[in-house]
Amino acid sequence: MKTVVIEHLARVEGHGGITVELEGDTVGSVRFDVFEGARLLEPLVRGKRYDEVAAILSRICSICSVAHSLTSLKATENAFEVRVSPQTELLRELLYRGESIESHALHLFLLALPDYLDYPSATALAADRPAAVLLGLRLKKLGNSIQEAIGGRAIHPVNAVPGGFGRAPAVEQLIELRNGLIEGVADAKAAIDLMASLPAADFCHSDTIYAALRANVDSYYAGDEVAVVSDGGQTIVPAADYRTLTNERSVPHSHARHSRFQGKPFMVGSLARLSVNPGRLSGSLAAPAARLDFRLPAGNPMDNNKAQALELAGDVERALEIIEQLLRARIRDEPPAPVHPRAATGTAITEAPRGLLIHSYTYDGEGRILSADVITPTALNAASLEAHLRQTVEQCAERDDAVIAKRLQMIARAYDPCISCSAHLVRRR
Amino acid sequence: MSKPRVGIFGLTGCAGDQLVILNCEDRLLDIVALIDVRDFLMASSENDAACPLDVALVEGAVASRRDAERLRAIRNRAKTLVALGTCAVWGGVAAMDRGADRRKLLEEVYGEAGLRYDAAPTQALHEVVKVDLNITGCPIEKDQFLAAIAHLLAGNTPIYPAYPVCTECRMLENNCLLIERGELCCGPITAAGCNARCPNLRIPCVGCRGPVADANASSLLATLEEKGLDRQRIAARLATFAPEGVAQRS
Amino acid sequence: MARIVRIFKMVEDNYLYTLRFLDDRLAYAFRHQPGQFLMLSVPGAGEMPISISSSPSRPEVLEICVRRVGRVTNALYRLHTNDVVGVRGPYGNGYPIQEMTGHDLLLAAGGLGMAPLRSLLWYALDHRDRFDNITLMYGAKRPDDMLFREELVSLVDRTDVNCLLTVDADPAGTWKNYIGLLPTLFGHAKIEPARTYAAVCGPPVVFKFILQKLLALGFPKNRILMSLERRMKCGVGKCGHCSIGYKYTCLHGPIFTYWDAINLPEMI
Amino acid sequence: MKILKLRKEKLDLFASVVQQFGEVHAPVEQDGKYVFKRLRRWSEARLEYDRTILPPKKYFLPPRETLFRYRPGEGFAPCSEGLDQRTILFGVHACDIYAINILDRVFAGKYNDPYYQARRRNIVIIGIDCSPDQHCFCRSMRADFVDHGFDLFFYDTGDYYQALVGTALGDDMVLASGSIFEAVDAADIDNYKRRSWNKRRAFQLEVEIRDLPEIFEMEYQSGIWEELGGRCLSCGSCSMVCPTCYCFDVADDVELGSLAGSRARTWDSCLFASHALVASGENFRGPRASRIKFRFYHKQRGFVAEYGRPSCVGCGRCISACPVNIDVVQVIERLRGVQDAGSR
Ligand SMILES: Cc1cc2nc3c(=O)[nH]c(=O)nc-3n(C[C@H](O)[C@H](O)[C@H](O)COP(=O)(O)OP(=O)(O)OC[C@H]3O[C@@H](n4cnc5c(N)ncnc54)[C@H](O)[C@@H]3O)c2cc1C
Ligand code: SF4
Ligand code: SF4
Ligand code: SF4
Repeated sequence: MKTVVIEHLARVEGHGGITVELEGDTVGSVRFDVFEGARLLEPLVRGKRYDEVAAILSRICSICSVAHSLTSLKATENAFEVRVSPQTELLRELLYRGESIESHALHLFLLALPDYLDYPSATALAADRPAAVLLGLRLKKLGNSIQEAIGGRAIHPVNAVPGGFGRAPAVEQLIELRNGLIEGVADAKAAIDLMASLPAADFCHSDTIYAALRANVDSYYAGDEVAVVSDGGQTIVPAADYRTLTNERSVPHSHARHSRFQGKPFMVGSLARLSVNPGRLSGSLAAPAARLDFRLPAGNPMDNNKAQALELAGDVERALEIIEQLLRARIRDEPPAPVHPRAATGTAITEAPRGLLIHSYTYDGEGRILSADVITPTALNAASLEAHLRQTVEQCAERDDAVIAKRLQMIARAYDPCISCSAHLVRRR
Repeated sequence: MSKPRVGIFGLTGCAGDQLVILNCEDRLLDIVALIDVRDFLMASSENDAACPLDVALVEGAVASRRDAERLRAIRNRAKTLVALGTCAVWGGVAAMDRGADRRKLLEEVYGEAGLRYDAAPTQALHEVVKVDLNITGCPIEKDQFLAAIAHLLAGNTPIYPAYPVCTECRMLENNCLLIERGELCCGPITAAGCNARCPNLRIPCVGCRGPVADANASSLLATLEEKGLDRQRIAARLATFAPEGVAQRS
Repeated sequence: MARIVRIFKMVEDNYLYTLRFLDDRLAYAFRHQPGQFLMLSVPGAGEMPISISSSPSRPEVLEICVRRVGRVTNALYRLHTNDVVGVRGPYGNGYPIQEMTGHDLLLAAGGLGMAPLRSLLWYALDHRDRFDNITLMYGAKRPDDMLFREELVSLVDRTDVNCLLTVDADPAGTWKNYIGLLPTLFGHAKIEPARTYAAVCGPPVVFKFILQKLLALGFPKNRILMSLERRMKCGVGKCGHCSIGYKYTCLHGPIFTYWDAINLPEMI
Repeated sequence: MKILKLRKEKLDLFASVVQQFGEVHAPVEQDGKYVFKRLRRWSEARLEYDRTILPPKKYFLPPRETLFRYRPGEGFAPCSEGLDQRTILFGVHACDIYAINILDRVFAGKYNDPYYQARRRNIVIIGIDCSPDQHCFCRSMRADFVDHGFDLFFYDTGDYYQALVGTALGDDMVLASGSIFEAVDAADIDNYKRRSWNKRRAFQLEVEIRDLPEIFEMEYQSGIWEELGGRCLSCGSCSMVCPTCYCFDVADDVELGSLAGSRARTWDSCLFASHALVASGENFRGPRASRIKFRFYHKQRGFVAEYGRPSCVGCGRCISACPVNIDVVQVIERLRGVQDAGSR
């Protein structure tokens, strides 16, 4: 028996590794290990007041800190039945789009692109293909500029609070963002072209179950229902029943817990979102999708990269729309909606860049947290990732360690795992 | 002069400070042209995990035996070790409630499997190894990071403001949230350098940068208490990001 | 701007720099008094006050003696001859030479305190006829820590100056002068307080012990001249850092009398 | 001095004339407080304000300003950006003008500060009358009236503003506005006197500053300093908002990968632990108590020796900006041993 070990997975956020045991041609165990230290933020947040929770739990992860903040705020607002203004909704979605643009650009250009072109890093790639890297950096910066203007900071937003925002962005700031986004449209198009020019990565096929929020409005950063789709059809899970979806269990090799739906692993993220909402591909994304030769149902997890590129283009477009809308509606500096704490439970599910993110809190009458439950996309993906890693090895004709290792890493990266996220979960008793 | 060899590492944290480095979009390629990045797992798959380093930038806190071992190994390789971000400098949010029984919490979170995990009470880097330079912030401020790199390349130790967030807040001419709205603002004891991001948006400072060297936490606590805020709540708030640091300074 | 024309290591971490202005006109125009200082910049690192160690009686050279302690001093240390630094000044009041003329002089320094006093010392020796008895007392930790050692040891045999050098300890056993703390040198000098001006400089302990001694001897308070050190950012009485009570070290000092010290709280 | 009057309704007209002379800045409301700000339109100006959060000093000595840039081989080049910008401060109170006059002296003298002086030459000051609130004690500090340091000053005499023309430029503004200014007559003078008398009685706070320097000396060891030191947060707020606190720090920045860079100065405060700290580790004002004592001592006593008057003008800003309610008037009263003398 031999093992293929990827000791410390590079170009991902957080600490994880992959171990595969091979017995001749049969694949033994395949493990995605997470050895990110356990920060235990959920139990530590117990006793904190409702207005402190988002700032603490956004620290679960930097790349999806906006998603964590906003999901946290929504969970709290759901518990206290706070109704935020339409302007707040728009600003929040804009903030989400900013994060998504930044995150997808970071993943596609700095983390994944080097794989396709056989470079160890984006900076090494920059020596030969500066234009490609600069394109990615520009898009990434565009996303950050939105997060800075709306969230007050590119990482761990400070401006979003229960009920709304500390201060609305000034009209001049929005105009500046708009100008940036107008340039971003061309860049996003160039990103699609670049993706279309990459060598195909096709070494793992399977029927995958996808789970994502069902978008009934333009905004799909938040919703009430999760749809789980497979070739066998669609199941709808209401937000409050999120446990039937996650059904988590701890596994000894990992600090991440694994989720299964009706006993089967499922995938969340860009690819899942498009699979659940194929309608998104019919509008302005139809042409880019054709350029990328992107078709549903996707049987190849590597297609998640293509899906991200499509979303990137869609996000830039949608962000522009939102800004126009805010400007037309004459954005005002409005105070956050009033919050009246009470003893209650609130759950919120949103689409973080990497997929479904769930925060669920129970508060006491004074607005202090009694228990917090956070379920992150990387944790939801863990079982699916392991399954795809196994299939990758199984479907690999060459029994060459280097080839296997490279493919395994590409699959793992295509999931865009955010390992520090995955380690911070709490099981509610 | 040969380029300084640099390693960028993350222990347990949110990777936000490494992300700040990647967020220096306009300067990223300039930086990598000036330094020789040998070890940066988050951005490269070709790393030299053993070479001696002129500068090691380490983010995150020490939350496991594995972290502690890695940190010691980094220390042995590096001439200058820089703690990057509040977690590295102060322990960060995960250092709250150090007294709590970790095993119990682990079991609660991960079930029985949790008891086998490698987990230890969260510590700041300086509690484990000698740290040469601290760049605080949750996350660090991009401008400060760039200035620090520029100064280090020029051979100087970077300088940081030795005053609290209030000073910056006043320079920006904000209304004071603590005085005028009686809010629990940590500005008076929190190290400046963020340009009062939160109060500038009418949001009380949560102290994410850790205490200023000269913090008078006990006086702030007393003042807030006079304003009718609950003592326990104030103490917990002040100690969210740098629990031990604030305790030492009150 | 001035060029570093010579760097001489005096003792570990203490270097003597000889500077020359890039602009000749500036070089001619620069005239200082013993006890004055200049503001020296190392671009990129910052600016700092440094006493002028050379005497105005030797205008060919402009010398400063710098100890490596922090940002700017370390940046200076990394420079080489021919490198350029920024210089402004001279600033400060300097010693009241006119008033001191015709009197005895007692120069008492500890450690780095010799840096400003050296200017006065050579000024007095170069204008020997203007002063009566001149006594120098200088103490260092060890012989290897003594600034301007060769130069000062060569004064020991001169008859026109009573040069008393002491070290706290002499581990190598080669020191031929006194061993003991600075105040013990008073036992070897004949000082007549009534006709003497005392110039004192050194770390706070030096001030403490020398002042006690001088007062016990009956020195008039306004003839005890102290050269003080304070944090300085501008050198011209604006930035506020060097203020002591209502005086600015950079404008009204760095030379203060003991009478000033009584009036200005927290001076010593 | 040329003294004229302007019908109150005509102030708007005058403001439109003034705009032709430069960028107009005036107090603007911000969540119930006031700040000097560039006006987008004249109607934003709030001339009946209590006090701005920051005093006008921010225009003359900005919180942060680049002094020099340098490049290797080229040396230092003074930074002159914005120094010649003509700004009009409309609606400055007497105490703030008094404070600027004090800063003028600090930044002049043997070593003139070219940055400050250039701004001072280019910034126009139009003063306005005010009425004291519970924190104002400018009258006690002899700063409730200024006789110079402004281009124009408007006193409220009922239906009119009585305008003192302080400079030739002020006179140009008057002339440029055609005939809207009128000559004053005996009745106007009487009105002014009445206003003056009434204002005097409007002060709620009073402190006695004669022999204050002596009292400071006598109370140098007073226990009050320890007590204040225990309370002070060293947050620097009082120094930032004070119209006559001018301490600054200077630091160099370098550009990435080169020795080119710049030197900037930033507001500083004597309440920071680093203020009197030197490289040897010696801190001449280490304990917080000695720092807060120094602030009061320097303003109320040190300045008297140096400039013949305290540097405090009694604007009351530090009182309203201190998170722990350290109140200069109370401190002075306690040093004096007077009970309740402040409130009459
Ligand atoms: C009148 C006067 C004469 C002096 N003469 C000499 C001399 O001849 N030789 C010598 O070696 N040193 C002298 N010093 C002390 C010297 O100025 C400091 O050692 C030097 O400023 C330290 O700067 P740094 O940047 O290396 O240290 P850091 O600690 O990094 O200081 C940073 C900044 O703080 C300020 N600062 C720190 N320490 C002092 C200090 N002691 N005095 C004033 N400002 C300080 C400076 O503005 C400096 O730029 C003198 C000081 C004064 C006031
Ligand atoms: S709002 Fe907060 S940071 Fe700002 S001055 Fe007030 S206490 Fe200080
Ligand atoms: S104001 Fe406070 S909480 Fe906000 S960024 Fe600064 S230190 Fe952090
Ligand atoms: S000390 Fe206080 S009252 Fe006096 S001028 Fe300064 S801010 Fe105003």
